[in-house]
Amino acid sequence: MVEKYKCQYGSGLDAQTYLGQNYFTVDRSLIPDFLRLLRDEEQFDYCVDLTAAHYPKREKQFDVFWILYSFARNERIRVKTQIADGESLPSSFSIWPTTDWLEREAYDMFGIKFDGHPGLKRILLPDGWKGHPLRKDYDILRQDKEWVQINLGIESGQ
Amino acid sequence: MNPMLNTGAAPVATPFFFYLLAGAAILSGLLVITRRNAVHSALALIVTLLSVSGLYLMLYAPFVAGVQIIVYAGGIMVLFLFVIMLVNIERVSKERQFNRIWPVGLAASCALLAVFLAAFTKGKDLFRDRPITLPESTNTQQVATMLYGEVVKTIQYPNGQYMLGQYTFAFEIASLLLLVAILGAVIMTKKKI
Amino acid sequence: MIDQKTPDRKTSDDHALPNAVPSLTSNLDLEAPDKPYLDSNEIILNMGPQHPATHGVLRVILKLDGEKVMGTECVIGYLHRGVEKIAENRTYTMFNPYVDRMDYCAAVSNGLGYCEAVERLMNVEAPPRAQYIRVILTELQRLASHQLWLGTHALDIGAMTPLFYTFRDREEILKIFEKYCGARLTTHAFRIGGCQYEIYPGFEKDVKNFLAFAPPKIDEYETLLTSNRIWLERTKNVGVISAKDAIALGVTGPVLRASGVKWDIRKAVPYANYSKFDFEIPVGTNGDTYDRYLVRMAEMRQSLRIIEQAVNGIPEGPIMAKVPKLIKPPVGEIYHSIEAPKGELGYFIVSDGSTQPYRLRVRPPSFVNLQALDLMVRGALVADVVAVIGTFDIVLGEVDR
Amino acid sequence: MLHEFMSYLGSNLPPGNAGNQLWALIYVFVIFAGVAVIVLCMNWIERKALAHFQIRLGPMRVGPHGLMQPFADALKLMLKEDIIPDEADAVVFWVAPVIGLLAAFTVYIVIPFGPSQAVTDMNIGILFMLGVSSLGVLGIVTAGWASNSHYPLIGALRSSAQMVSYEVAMGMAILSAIMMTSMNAAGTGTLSMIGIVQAQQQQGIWFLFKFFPLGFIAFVIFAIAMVAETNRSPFDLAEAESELTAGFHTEYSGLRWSLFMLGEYAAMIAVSSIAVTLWLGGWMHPFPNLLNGAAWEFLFSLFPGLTFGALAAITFISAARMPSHAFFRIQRAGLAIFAALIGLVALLLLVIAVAGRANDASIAARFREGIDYVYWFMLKVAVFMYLFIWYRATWPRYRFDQLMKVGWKVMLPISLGVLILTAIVGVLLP
Repeated sequence: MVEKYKCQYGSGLDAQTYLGQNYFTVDRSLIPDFLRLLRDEEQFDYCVDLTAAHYPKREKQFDVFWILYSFARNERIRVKTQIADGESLPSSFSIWPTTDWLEREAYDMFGIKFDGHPGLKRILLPDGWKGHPLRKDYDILRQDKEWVQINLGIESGQ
Repeated sequence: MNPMLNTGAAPVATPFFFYLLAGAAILSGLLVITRRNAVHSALALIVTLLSVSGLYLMLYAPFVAGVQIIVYAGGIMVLFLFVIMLVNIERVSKERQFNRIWPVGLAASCALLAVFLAAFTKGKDLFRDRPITLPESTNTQQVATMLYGEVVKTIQYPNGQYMLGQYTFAFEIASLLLLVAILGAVIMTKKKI
Repeated sequence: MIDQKTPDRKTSDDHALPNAVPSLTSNLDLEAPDKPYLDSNEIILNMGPQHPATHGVLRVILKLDGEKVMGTECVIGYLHRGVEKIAENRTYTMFNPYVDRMDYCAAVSNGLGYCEAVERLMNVEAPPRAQYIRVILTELQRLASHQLWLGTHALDIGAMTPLFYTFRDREEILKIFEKYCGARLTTHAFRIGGCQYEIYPGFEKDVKNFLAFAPPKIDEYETLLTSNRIWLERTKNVGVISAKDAIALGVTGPVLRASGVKWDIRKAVPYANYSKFDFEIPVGTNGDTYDRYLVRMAEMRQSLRIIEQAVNGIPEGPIMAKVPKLIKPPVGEIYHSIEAPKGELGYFIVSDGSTQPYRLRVRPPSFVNLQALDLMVRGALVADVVAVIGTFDIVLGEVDR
Repeated sequence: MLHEFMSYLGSNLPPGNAGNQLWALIYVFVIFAGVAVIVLCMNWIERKALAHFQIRLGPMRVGPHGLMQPFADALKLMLKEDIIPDEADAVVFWVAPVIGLLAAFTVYIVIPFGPSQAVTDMNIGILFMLGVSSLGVLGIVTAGWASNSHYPLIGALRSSAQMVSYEVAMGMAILSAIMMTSMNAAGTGTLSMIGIVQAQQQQGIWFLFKFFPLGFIAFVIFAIAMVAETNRSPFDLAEAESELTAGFHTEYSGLRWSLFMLGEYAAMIAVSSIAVTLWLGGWMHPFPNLLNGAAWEFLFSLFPGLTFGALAAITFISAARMPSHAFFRIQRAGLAIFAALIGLVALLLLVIAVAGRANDASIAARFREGIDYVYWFMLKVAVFMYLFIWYRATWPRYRFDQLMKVGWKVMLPISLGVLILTAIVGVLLP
């Protein structure tokens, strides 16, 4: 399977294994097509999780992960791609509807935009909140003071 | 009928209760047509209906009173309230209370008043077998005695043969009127059918 | 505005998925006032965040036509504590108690998932004795969680009495927890590399007593509910979700199994030596609320089976693997998931080789399952919303993290 | 005044029919106070019984075994802040609980606790009861509307639809019982509450067993419909806690809320009384046609005293079984005094039973008779009240559409069928 895709996509795709867990590192440009291919051709019909990690020192700051599972093959894989800050990703909502909230959470926590998502807005934090807390440059004690003062009527939420 | 009912029934139908109920009926009737809030009107209408049923009770017509409560106050008014509750009260209360064709309404009410007056003045001729002269005592038991005959104990209730015999036409006309009212209500609420 | 058409709630195989699944992030126009009732009969009903049936601080905004649900929107995050952010600022050991606070109704399961994830990242394995203790406690926790679910779910549907019955019996489990680690709810029972505490003397006897005590009690719940006419009417064909829909929406746990998918991580990707135990995966057929109820009831009995096998076979040996005092996993990333009482509970850990996780992601079952609410209640009545929220067995601490 | 007071004592008519306004007022006060007290007791019993169904203890702190709990609750509710929401319609909000309460209490003037133990006997008694109790829904509807909030509105809509629907089946069931009253030589039935019981007396059978199983089915339908009418579990959709927080009284608090509760319990007692009157022989003791000799009369007249005696004994045992800790000293004393009071009542009742055993026109005999009637009536009502609690502990709640389905598609056809069959059998059998 890996060979097949490698031939098809060439350098945009890399397959690795760590601690017995397989993952693909793919280029951002392949994202919707490759994921759709995984679902349709390889029966990865269940998107377990979608998440991201922030590396502020890199040029492409974000790693975005899709954790996929195939009921038919009883196999779990990860798809990983890198994007820069401000860059957007195509939404995988049309591939796995479950990514609806997961993408919203990634947007909420990292500020990653997903094109084609039916309603990309904050999910865990209040709508008017400023900042994306899971970025590394967002300190753990930081808060949107303005929002807290206006909406909660207190000086600080800490 | 329970035989013990009419033995020695005391005069509970005193003028005090009559005026109380009549006054309540008139007052709440006025409230019905003057309140802008439809729910208040409906509640006032319930008070009117209950007072009228109290008047029936004083006339020794408990069955009519019971039916009045069950059908009107308990059934129809609940449905009224049910509908009114769903109407947007704010919008309704901002609208003008009287519509443009009030002269027609005035004419109709004048005509109704004329009918009542005619019935009142010519009533002696129309209902000859039951002359209505106000008795000196306003005790309704005595009124009932005068209306129905000598002894209250032997009241023969007209078992609806008047309504379905002599007055069938009037009865059917009234039901036609209700039908028109229902259709009108449907058309007014459903703007597009 | 959300799609007015209510989707066909019947399950069919040619149901083209996932495109047929409506937009879940519905955009109810909340600022607009209610329309004049006589024209549309639509009202927006705000259920929660303080509402007896939303199991915490879930807020569901319902768009109703009379009593019929035209659409829903979940507003979550009232209990958001930034667990993932906290993880990045704590060492692996320090973060362990925090996971108990996510699904506070199944703290032991959360701890098991986290400890195993870190163990896999460090490439160590807990010794067999610790594995057995872990299995016993986790299965007891599953039982307790299901009991809590049953009580509250029944209360949502209007049956008060099962709540007290289940809490009475859950108490016995909590007593065992308390004796084992001193805590009842947020237990912090396991450590990375094994268990901190040796089982107390009489632990096996307590567990065996419980094994004799529990089955008649489960029968008792079933007497109250399983063939209760009103219960049947309230749960059958309510909140139906087909297997295809469930998979597309990422629904896991008893909700998925009730739709007929025989999938349990304990069997599919065994962890914590579950492969040594003999048990069955109960599945439903219709994917309705009643099947989910039956599946959970059967799971309770299966849990008892596992506990029985485990408690009779606790091997001798150490309870802690050789783990350094300061846990410093090598650079790398790991995804490990377990079958929590609510569904697949996954931990995705990115390590940069330091003592603190570089990124720790929790894949909460309740959060993902809750997405299916909209699909399951469209076209149903208000009372069904309550039943369906209850049937998910959500814990808001886990949804909001 | 005194003459009016004394003159009624020899009468065997309800004061309303005897035209004695003084005694009518006395009866009204006694009944209303009695209902209020029973509601307080019901509050305690419901909490205790429900608790024991649910393996709890229920109230235990306020007074021995929580006996003072209802009083504490009442006090709390009276002192609690009475909130009227800003957006509410203040007048209607104020009127709504009063309507509900009035509707629930007005029906008591025709409830026959005995052949003369009623305020009055209307010849349309049962119709009056139906009509007035159907007014109770007005209180709920207006409360829901006046709160100007979505939950109460939906609750009010639900309960009004529910009550209107179940009234139909209820009316049909009642009709079939009323039809049975006409199975006599004259062929004339009655709507009077006292007349209905007397008809059962004359025919020598409770209507529950008349034309078995027709009477029984009608009774069951009524028993179901009356739970729906009073908005009790499993038909408590109007105040479905888990769905509508508290339904139509979500916005109510304090005294106004307690008026709703008072109204609800009063309505429960009222509908139970209808069921007892129509099907369970009202004030009659069991098997009045078989066990009717003087000896039996005496035996049955001992029952009230014995019941209270048993209650006193239970209370004494509870007092004795209290833990012997200093903390319980006052409670034990209180419970013992309470037991002694009940015992005194029991003694009084027994004395009256013995003194009035001669079936003559003496005051004692009349007293004995009256106590008998009221006792048997209340005992039967109490069974229903217990059933209400039992239902609540056992069943989940119906959904709205299912409730409507049961009402219109199951109960109404069955009750109509029973009505028609009763008519046919009544014509064929006599």
